Amino acid sequence: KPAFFDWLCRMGDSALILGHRVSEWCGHAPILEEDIAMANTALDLIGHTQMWLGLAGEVEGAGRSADDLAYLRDAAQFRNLKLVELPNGDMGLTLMRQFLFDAFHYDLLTRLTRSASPRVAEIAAKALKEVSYHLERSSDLVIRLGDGTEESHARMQAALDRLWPYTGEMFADDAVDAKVAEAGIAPLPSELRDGWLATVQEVLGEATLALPEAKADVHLGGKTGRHTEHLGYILAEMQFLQRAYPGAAW
Amino acid sequence: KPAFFDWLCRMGDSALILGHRVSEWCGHAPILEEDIAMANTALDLIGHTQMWLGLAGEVEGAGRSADDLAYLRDAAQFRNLKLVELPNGDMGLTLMRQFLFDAFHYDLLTRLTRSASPRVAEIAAKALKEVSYHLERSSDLVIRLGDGTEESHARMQAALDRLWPYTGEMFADDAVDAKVAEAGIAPLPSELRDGWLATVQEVLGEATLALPEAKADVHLGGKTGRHTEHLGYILAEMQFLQRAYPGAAW
Amino acid sequence: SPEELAFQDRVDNGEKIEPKDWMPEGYRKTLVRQIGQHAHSEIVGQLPEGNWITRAPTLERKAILLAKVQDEAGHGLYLYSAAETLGVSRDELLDKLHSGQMKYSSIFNYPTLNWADIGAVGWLVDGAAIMNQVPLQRTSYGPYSRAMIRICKEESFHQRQGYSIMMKMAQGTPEQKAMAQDALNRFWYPSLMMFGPSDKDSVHSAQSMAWKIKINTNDELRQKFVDQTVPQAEYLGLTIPDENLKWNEEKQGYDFSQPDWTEFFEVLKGNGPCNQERMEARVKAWEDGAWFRDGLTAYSEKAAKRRAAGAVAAE
Amino acid sequence: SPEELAFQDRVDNGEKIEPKDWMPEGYRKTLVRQIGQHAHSEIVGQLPEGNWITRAPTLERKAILLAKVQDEAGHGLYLYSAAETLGVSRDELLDKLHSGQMKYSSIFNYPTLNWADIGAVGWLVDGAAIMNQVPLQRTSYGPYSRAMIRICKEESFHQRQGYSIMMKMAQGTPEQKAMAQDALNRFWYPSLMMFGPSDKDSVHSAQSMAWKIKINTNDELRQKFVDQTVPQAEYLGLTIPDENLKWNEEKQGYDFSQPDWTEFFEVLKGNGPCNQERMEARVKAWEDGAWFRDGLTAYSEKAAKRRAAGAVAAE
Repeated sequence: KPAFFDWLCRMGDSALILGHRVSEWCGHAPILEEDIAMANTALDLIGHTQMWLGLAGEVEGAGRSADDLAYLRDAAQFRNLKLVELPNGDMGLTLMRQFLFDAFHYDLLTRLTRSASPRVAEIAAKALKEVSYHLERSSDLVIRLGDGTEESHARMQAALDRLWPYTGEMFADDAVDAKVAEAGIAPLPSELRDGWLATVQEVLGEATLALPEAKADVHLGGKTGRHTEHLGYILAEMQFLQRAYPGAAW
Repeated sequence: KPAFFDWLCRMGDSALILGHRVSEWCGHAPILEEDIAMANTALDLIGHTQMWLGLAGEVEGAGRSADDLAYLRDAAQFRNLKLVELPNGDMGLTLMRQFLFDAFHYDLLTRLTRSASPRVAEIAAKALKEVSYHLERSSDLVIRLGDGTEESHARMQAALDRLWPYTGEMFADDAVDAKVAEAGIAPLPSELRDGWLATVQEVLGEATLALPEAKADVHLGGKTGRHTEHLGYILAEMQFLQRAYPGAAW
Repeated sequence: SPEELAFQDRVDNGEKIEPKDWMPEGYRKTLVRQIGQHAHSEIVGQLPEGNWITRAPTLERKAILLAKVQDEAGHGLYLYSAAETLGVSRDELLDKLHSGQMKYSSIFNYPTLNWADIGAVGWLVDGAAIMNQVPLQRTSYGPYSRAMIRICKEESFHQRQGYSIMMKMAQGTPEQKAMAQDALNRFWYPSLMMFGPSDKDSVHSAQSMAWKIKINTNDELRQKFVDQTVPQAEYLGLTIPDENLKWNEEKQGYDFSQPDWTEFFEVLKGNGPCNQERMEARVKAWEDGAWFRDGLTAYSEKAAKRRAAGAVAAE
Repeated sequence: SPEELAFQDRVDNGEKIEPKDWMPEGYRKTLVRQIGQHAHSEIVGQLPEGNWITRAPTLERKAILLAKVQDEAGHGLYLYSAAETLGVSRDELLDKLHSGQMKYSSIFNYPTLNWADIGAVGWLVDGAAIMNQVPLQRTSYGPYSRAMIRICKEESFHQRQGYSIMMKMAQGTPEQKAMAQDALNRFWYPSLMMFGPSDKDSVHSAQSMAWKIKINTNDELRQKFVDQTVPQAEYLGLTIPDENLKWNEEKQGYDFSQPDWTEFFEVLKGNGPCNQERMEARVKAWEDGAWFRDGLTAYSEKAAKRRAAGAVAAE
């Protein structure tokens, strides 16, 4: 049960933090259609957060709501992947991060629709529809920008190289993953690596981008609460009102 | 007495928020000497904050410490000038803001050393030594960069033009100022304008920069708690620990 | 001219003017200005509200706010499309926005300083916008009228959400109530300004009304807005910052103070609290995004060539 | 060569070598590398601590931290000056830092994740640094030795401040204590790595020790550091994350686990948690500041010309 709780926080926190990052683009995107798409992606991810953290609170059984978990934990209690907390950089970095995550997220949710936990399966089924669109969109943009101008190609390749060492964490199994897998709730992350790599290779190929040769599993630790220096700033901003006005209803 | 408290918060909050902004440069300045100078300026300003807000807490008589005032008020309770909460921009903007404020700060503190309040006079005398150095340094850099390359000149002029509409707030009298002036505690801000303008004109002249023709008193309100959108972000970051761990000792 | 007379007849009969129909140059120009400015307002309007997305106090409020900002961008799309039917591209309009030749609603030059401001923007700003926009559903230009119909539907939803935030704040802790009152204090007069100066000071109004580009006078709409809003404020237990506000039995409406029109013109001239920051944000987004737009264009040109080559090869 | 023998004699007799004295090329090169790396460490070292300046929990802690970061930049200045006496300019050294040819201490590639980390950096990282630096006050090269004397004085002050933060945290609320323990857990082994790999694996050590550029072996210093730190941790009520840690009566010191040297070499190779971000921050500061440095240079050239013209006119 503590493992299940932890795992649900991983799901919810990655959605929450990526949603936060994506939402930072609202009103600042390079084109109106992207303003809309970014807001929409963030909105979906916040919706997933509500479901995952809501269930996490139930599983924990300590009376914490999704909001309590989102707004009243400090960085060391967050379980999101480091990948999703990285600063947005330019639109290329943001889209590449989205694509690398979407490809993983899509496969994971697909597997989760067959989870032994009906609640998990239900959430996954709801989220999958949206994430399937996320992946379609981010793949498409990675391809078009990778195979666009020299500059857009260079930016996308730089983004890929920059993010690559963070991708390994998505597939790194630990004790929590093992327990949840044993219970049939979720696949072992490592089982998703090959499928993910195939998707990524296909899209990168079409995008005329080169698969980095660097190690992918350099930046681990987010799933156990050892984050980058960025997460603290995200939380300070995100949690301000709940922290400054404890107990208020909004 | 409430006016005195308010006025002390204005002094303390401007020092605190400018100190915060300046401290953001630590480790990111264009040259090692500037890393040192920026940290030093921030340090001085935080020192002033401790003195002003400490006295404010005493005057208020509600048992609030300088830390309570700094860390547990929200934006609408802050009384700093809008000028000091603006984002740093490039080093040119940061230095120009510093110069425009220093020139005012120096004259104000000089007058305050003759305050009817011995406590105010004492704090002013301590702060004045440091601020006299701040003004020397910022004037010098404004001159050198204004009369440097074409690019540095253009950046300094742009910084001046951008900041000018925020300078009027330093000299805008209101009821609080009037009461504090009546009590002989501080001069009316408006009395400082001519001296300030003379200093500014002299330095800008030597810097080969043009005095803006735009209005100076466009962005008022900081002194009564109507700030820019930036202050909320500053406070969310600055106050995080105190807000997240209420009552803890550090 | 006979064309003008025929055109005016159609307008008078309540017929919709469609893109391919003949229209007076002044009509076209006025529409482009009005629709363009409205579109720009939707885009710039993302900024003050977007300012609180990352700090929304609950996940649900965050989701609602995201959805709202997304809607606004969507409204921008409809409106730019409507403007395009008049022969002016979105990029041309954006260029004019960025160079300062075209305006956006001055209300967005006011900052959002606390969470209740998000409520106040929905309640007051969207409320005033709806008041302006509802009659425009009957405007004479077809594409504009249809865009306004879609937009009004969503806006009234936004207004209710804004009011719901205000309700929570006004019924909340003393701090929350203070924020709500502060938000009302700051947004009241700027909202009244959204209807524009009194019609007697407005040169273009008469012609626009004849063309049914404008349906009601500014003063009519402002009065209607005040009459609708005062009871809502009372229900919230908040005080409208106007000592002269009182019910006038005779006119069956409220008497109220005019906003400070000097401030209005100052903001128009660029001296509002956030004019510079709003434009900086938009221009930066545009300039930083140049490589992105160029990349997409280059790709679609390549793709078109590949398709053409494929077609040739297939022959 | 006879010069080398004479040089070694002077070193052996404890004489200081000064900039204008003859010295072996290897000695000069090793010193430049060592002093330069140390200077770079001070500069990069501003970043992990600077990360908490804006979030320091009290005004006093903020002031202390600012003063500390300022001191570090100052140490950078002393050390670049010491390196300059060996004929290499600060800009050359910085170029090598930015291009990755020169390193800085790997400890700064670890992130500061909670406020207790600022305590741990002072206590452990400065503690380890002092352990390394105290003997270097007796190093053979005069300018380096004198720089180290000034630096050590300030560093020991920093270490006490760091310990004082740890004390507050360890004696604070359960959350604070957890942060303190977490900080110790994360910084313990990286601090042990600061002394470098075991001397038996180090090629350069023997020569450096003969030249008195290095005074103690890495293992000696590491042992000393552990022996000093364990009782301090006990006093704080914190647990050092090492199951094998225990007092060895015979050697009158602690037995302890070696850090993971694979990790050490990975971080050296650039795969530490923050290598990329640290370098990005420094390179960005440098590049963004080019106009600033150019401006100052241009001004001083103009000023020099004006002075020269004035001097000519005065003749």
